[in-house]
Amino acid sequence: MGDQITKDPASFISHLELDQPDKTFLDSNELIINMGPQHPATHGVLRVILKLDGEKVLGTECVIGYLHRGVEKIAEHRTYTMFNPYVDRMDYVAAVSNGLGYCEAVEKLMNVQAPPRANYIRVILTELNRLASHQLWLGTHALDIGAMTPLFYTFRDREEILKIFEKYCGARLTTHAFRIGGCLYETYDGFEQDVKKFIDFLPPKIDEYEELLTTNRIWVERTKGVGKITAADCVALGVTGPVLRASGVKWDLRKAQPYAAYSEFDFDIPIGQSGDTYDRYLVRMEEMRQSLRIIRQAVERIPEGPIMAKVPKVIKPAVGEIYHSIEAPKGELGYFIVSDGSTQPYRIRVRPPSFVNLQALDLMVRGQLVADVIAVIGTLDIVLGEVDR
Amino acid sequence: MAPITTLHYLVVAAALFILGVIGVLTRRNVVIILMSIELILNAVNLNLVAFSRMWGLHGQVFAIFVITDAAAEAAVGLGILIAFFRNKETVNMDEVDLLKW
Amino acid sequence: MQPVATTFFFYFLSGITVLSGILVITRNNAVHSALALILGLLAQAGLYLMLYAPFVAGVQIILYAGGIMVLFLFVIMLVNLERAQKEEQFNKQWLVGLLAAVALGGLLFAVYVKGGTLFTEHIAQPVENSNTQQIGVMLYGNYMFAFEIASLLLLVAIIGAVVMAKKRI
Amino acid sequence: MLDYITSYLSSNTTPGQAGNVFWALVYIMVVFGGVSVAVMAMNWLERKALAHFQIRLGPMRVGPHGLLQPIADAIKLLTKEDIVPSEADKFVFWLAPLIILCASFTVYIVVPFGPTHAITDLNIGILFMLGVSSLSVLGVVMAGWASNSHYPLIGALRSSAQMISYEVAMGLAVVSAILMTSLNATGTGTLSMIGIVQAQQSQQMWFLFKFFPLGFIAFGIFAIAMVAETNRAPFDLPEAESELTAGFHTEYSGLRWSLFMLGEYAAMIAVSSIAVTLWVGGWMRPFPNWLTGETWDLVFSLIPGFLFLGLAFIAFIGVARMPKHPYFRVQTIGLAGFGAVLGLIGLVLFAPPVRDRIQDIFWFCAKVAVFMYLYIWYRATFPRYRFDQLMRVGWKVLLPVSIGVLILTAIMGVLF
Amino acid sequence: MPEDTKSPTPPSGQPHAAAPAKPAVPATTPWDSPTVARLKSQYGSGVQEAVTYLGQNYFVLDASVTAEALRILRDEEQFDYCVDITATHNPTRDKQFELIWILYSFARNERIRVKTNIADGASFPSSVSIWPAANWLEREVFDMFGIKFDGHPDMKRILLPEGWKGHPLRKDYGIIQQDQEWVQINLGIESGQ
Repeated sequence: MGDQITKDPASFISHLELDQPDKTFLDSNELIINMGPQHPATHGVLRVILKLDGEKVLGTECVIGYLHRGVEKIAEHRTYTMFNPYVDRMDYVAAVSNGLGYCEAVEKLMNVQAPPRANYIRVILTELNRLASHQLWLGTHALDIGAMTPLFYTFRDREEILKIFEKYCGARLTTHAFRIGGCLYETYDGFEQDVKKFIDFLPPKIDEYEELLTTNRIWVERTKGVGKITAADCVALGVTGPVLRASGVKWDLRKAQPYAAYSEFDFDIPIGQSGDTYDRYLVRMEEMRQSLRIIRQAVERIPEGPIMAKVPKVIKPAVGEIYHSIEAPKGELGYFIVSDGSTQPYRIRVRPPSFVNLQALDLMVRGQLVADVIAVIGTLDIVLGEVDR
Repeated sequence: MAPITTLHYLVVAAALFILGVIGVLTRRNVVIILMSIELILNAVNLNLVAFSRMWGLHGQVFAIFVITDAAAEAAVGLGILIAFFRNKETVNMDEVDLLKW
Repeated sequence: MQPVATTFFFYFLSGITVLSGILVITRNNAVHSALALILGLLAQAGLYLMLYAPFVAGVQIILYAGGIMVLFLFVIMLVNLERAQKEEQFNKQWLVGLLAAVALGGLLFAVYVKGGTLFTEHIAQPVENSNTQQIGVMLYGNYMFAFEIASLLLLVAIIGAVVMAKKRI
Repeated sequence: MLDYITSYLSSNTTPGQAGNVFWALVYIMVVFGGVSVAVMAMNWLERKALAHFQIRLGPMRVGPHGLLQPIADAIKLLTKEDIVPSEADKFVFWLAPLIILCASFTVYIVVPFGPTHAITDLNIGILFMLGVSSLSVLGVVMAGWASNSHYPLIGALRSSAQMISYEVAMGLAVVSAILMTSLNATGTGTLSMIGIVQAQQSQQMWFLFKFFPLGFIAFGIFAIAMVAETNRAPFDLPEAESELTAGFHTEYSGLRWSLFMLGEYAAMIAVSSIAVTLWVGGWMRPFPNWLTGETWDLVFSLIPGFLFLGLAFIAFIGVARMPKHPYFRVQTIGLAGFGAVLGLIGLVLFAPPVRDRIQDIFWFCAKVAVFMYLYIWYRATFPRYRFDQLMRVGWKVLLPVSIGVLILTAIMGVLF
Repeated sequence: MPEDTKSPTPPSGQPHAAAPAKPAVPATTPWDSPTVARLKSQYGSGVQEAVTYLGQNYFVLDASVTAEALRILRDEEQFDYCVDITATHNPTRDKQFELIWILYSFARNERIRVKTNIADGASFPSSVSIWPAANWLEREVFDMFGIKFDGHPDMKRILLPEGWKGHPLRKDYGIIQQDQEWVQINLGIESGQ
């Protein structure tokens, strides 16, 4: 932490020399393989060019942008309100987090604050969304490593979360749950019961996932020591989220710079020691439990009151700029908004956690085996919609 | 048809042997030369087993030893081939004309 | 076991053996050669069965077809031979080689013709039912020393192959 | 001619040994037909069992409870477009699935479903089985090479390396079982599959429990190695979906692909039957020496019939629980028919002559079925090994342990 | 810039219940801290601005001193985490592009922004050697704005395909504009729209 980067900066990048002619296995020992963009384990349209020595990875290069939709350009041509649904389409498995970050950034720029009840609803939904995202991650990650069954278990339980979302705002995936200034919808009748029921429902299920994996010899062998990254390298590469925490850095924006109502809750930040895939797995599993803790506190203490701050019909922030970031399930999700005083943002920059975390892939897999690339892509928990925006 | 005697088997073995010899002498590809050597060894085996029908099991025991040798020969031969290919990027016998890499 | 249709099977299997031998030495593509050789080996295992040598047949299948030939195929795939395929397949002394082979063949033929009586009718009692046991007894009895030497040879071959094929030792 | 056919029935041996071509052909057809049906049933059962492991229902649409799904699959695969990559080596590409299929079906020649219920009893039975099943490596290598594509090639290299590695440990485990067959008065063992079971019979013990825990360890090694041999989870690296898309058969489609699958399942059943023959007493019924006497014989001989009746009962429960809606009428009738067939089979199995003949086959198949279930269970539970770990397990764990077990078995055999 | 109308209201001090109908327009206030003092003493007029806006601090530095100042910020002020590098395009200005570094210090739990203005076509020293994280971020800036970074190990497009013409986040690039030629050649269709 805070220590200097002792490594040569060039060591963070591998040069593949792709223009060399493709040779056989033996004469050069090098084989270039294209993993993706259509590949079952790259979680979307990620293309990884792998340079292999037999099964050993000499270097990788990510080719991204297959899902680039120009969200930042679109933002410049939409009003602040109109842009809100677009952010859901970036990290589509954690749409609520995206919306929260955006709404809070604009609120900050306008210097308004959402009322406390809205903040509690936001926390509940965002943490539910974090659970959903981690569950999806666990299922697909385990599937990549060959364990089929957890996928179905996590999808079964994720369904309960999506049901709550659906009841709350009508959408399951791209929820568009929040509005600038608070929430549009009051909680439906029985929302609190549903959430409470869910909090009691999930812990045994998390134990069930852990039962299948945590002490499974093959799982441990496949993940322990794989894709190690040190805290210093994480910081140097800007990696955040569970990946950073698994390397031993106790840093979570919910604690470091609390937003919404997070300062009012009591929860722990799980950290790992070795920064390998197994630690990241444990950290995320513990994070799920901590999320449940937050939700429990929030739902028990949810205050009455308005859910919408007084914001003008036409949102027209003053000239200026703001950077606001939240702890999305994948890491630090930041919005940098420049306003020129008109109804449309002058520039919106999204700082996507997946995009920055994906940079670490090369460092994490170099010297490991092909099968580990799969494990590491899974453990980085990237969503290509967010990487490419 | 006439009953099959040992001689019949010997003729087959001889044919295999000659095919193997032709392969070894005329092919350039080291892999195919090695395979031709296997053909020769098989011809020998066939002879041994055919004779063992006449004179007891010693021939079969010998055939097993020959198979063992064939395995050893193939392993070392292919090892040499790989080392050679790595250095010279060819598998042609007549380019193996230097006693060094 | 009563042999069935011995003559037919002999000609059938030996035909396959010889034909696949011809394919082995004439194919351009080494993989095809190897496949032809495998076919020949399997046919030969059939011939062994007809000669009341089931154990040798089994060893032939498990070692030759299942072991050695897989090694061959492995190596062929490793040393990508596409370039070699387009080159001249036979070397310059093919005529000499052919002559030598014809001479050899003539010699063998002569021996067989002359010695036809030598090989005919002495068929020891086929001992198929206890064939394996007897071979085992012989291997560990009469041929104990040879057996140990063979195992040593295999050990040397393993080490040799590893040393040869390893990039950096 | 009729004499030729009936003479076999009075002989007490396999048709191969009796040299009876007619009955040999009948047996071949019955066994291969049975294996094909078993493969189809296995396909359905795997999908259903796996689905229930994973809180799904599995196939439900084609026939009652998806019973006709394998047939629908077969029709789909047969009518699918058969794609051959343009750069592929056509002949080898065509040959590879056939080799795998032939290799995995040929081994059934020596599988002993009963003391006389085998196509033939080769003197080298177990050697033959191992040898022929090792030939399927060739098919894998050829498929990978002929596809002329990177992923299949890597898959084929992985697979052949894996199969060759685990064959060694497997062979040594088998040898230690064969060693146990020689623990009799004459001191000569046997490689014949029937002989091995008979040895267990005469020693009054499954080899699984012989020299406890040596037999157990040897069996464990074989049980691990056989999963690796058949490229099933958790050793399914050659077909690692997430890494190599589908391994050596990536480029195959339609009929050829189905041949691979057929071969894979047939090989699974084949290696399971090796395990059953060597360690779990082959066709012997449970406790043949402990629970002896007429009564127990009768009880055990009634089990097959009751099993089928039980299955029929389950089917009828399913009928009763079918939605009462005209839409489901055909399915309900179909399931009832299926249950009726099962019940009929059960009743037939109660008939004394059938009962006595079918017993051995039933116990053999039941034991194999346990292994098949294990295969499915593994697949639902375990993640996939990595290649270096796989090799480490094969060479550094299984091989030394199997050699140790072999030596210890030999010592025990000499001592006791 | 009309940001001088009302007195600054710290966001935290504002009671949410009594939010005014029209939110108070905040203004920039000067930012004073040892960091600022250090940079000011080092570069003097190179530090054009050091202000706080809505509780967020930022520098505006002269382009000539920025690269060095970034290194100092990391080495001596513990800003070891480069959160983001981005840019904005202001066609009306003389120096059209504003480059923005968002930095964070784990030790101090503090976030700052460093901004500098450069002209169109000008390149800027890469900060990959300071924060390896800058690699893809700078590539994205290049991709979207066409600002080249000197000394970057792999300066090429990242989100858009190689060979695409134009940099989409420039203001003169229309929202439905595309590289017609590229689309026709590579996708084999007339238009991507």
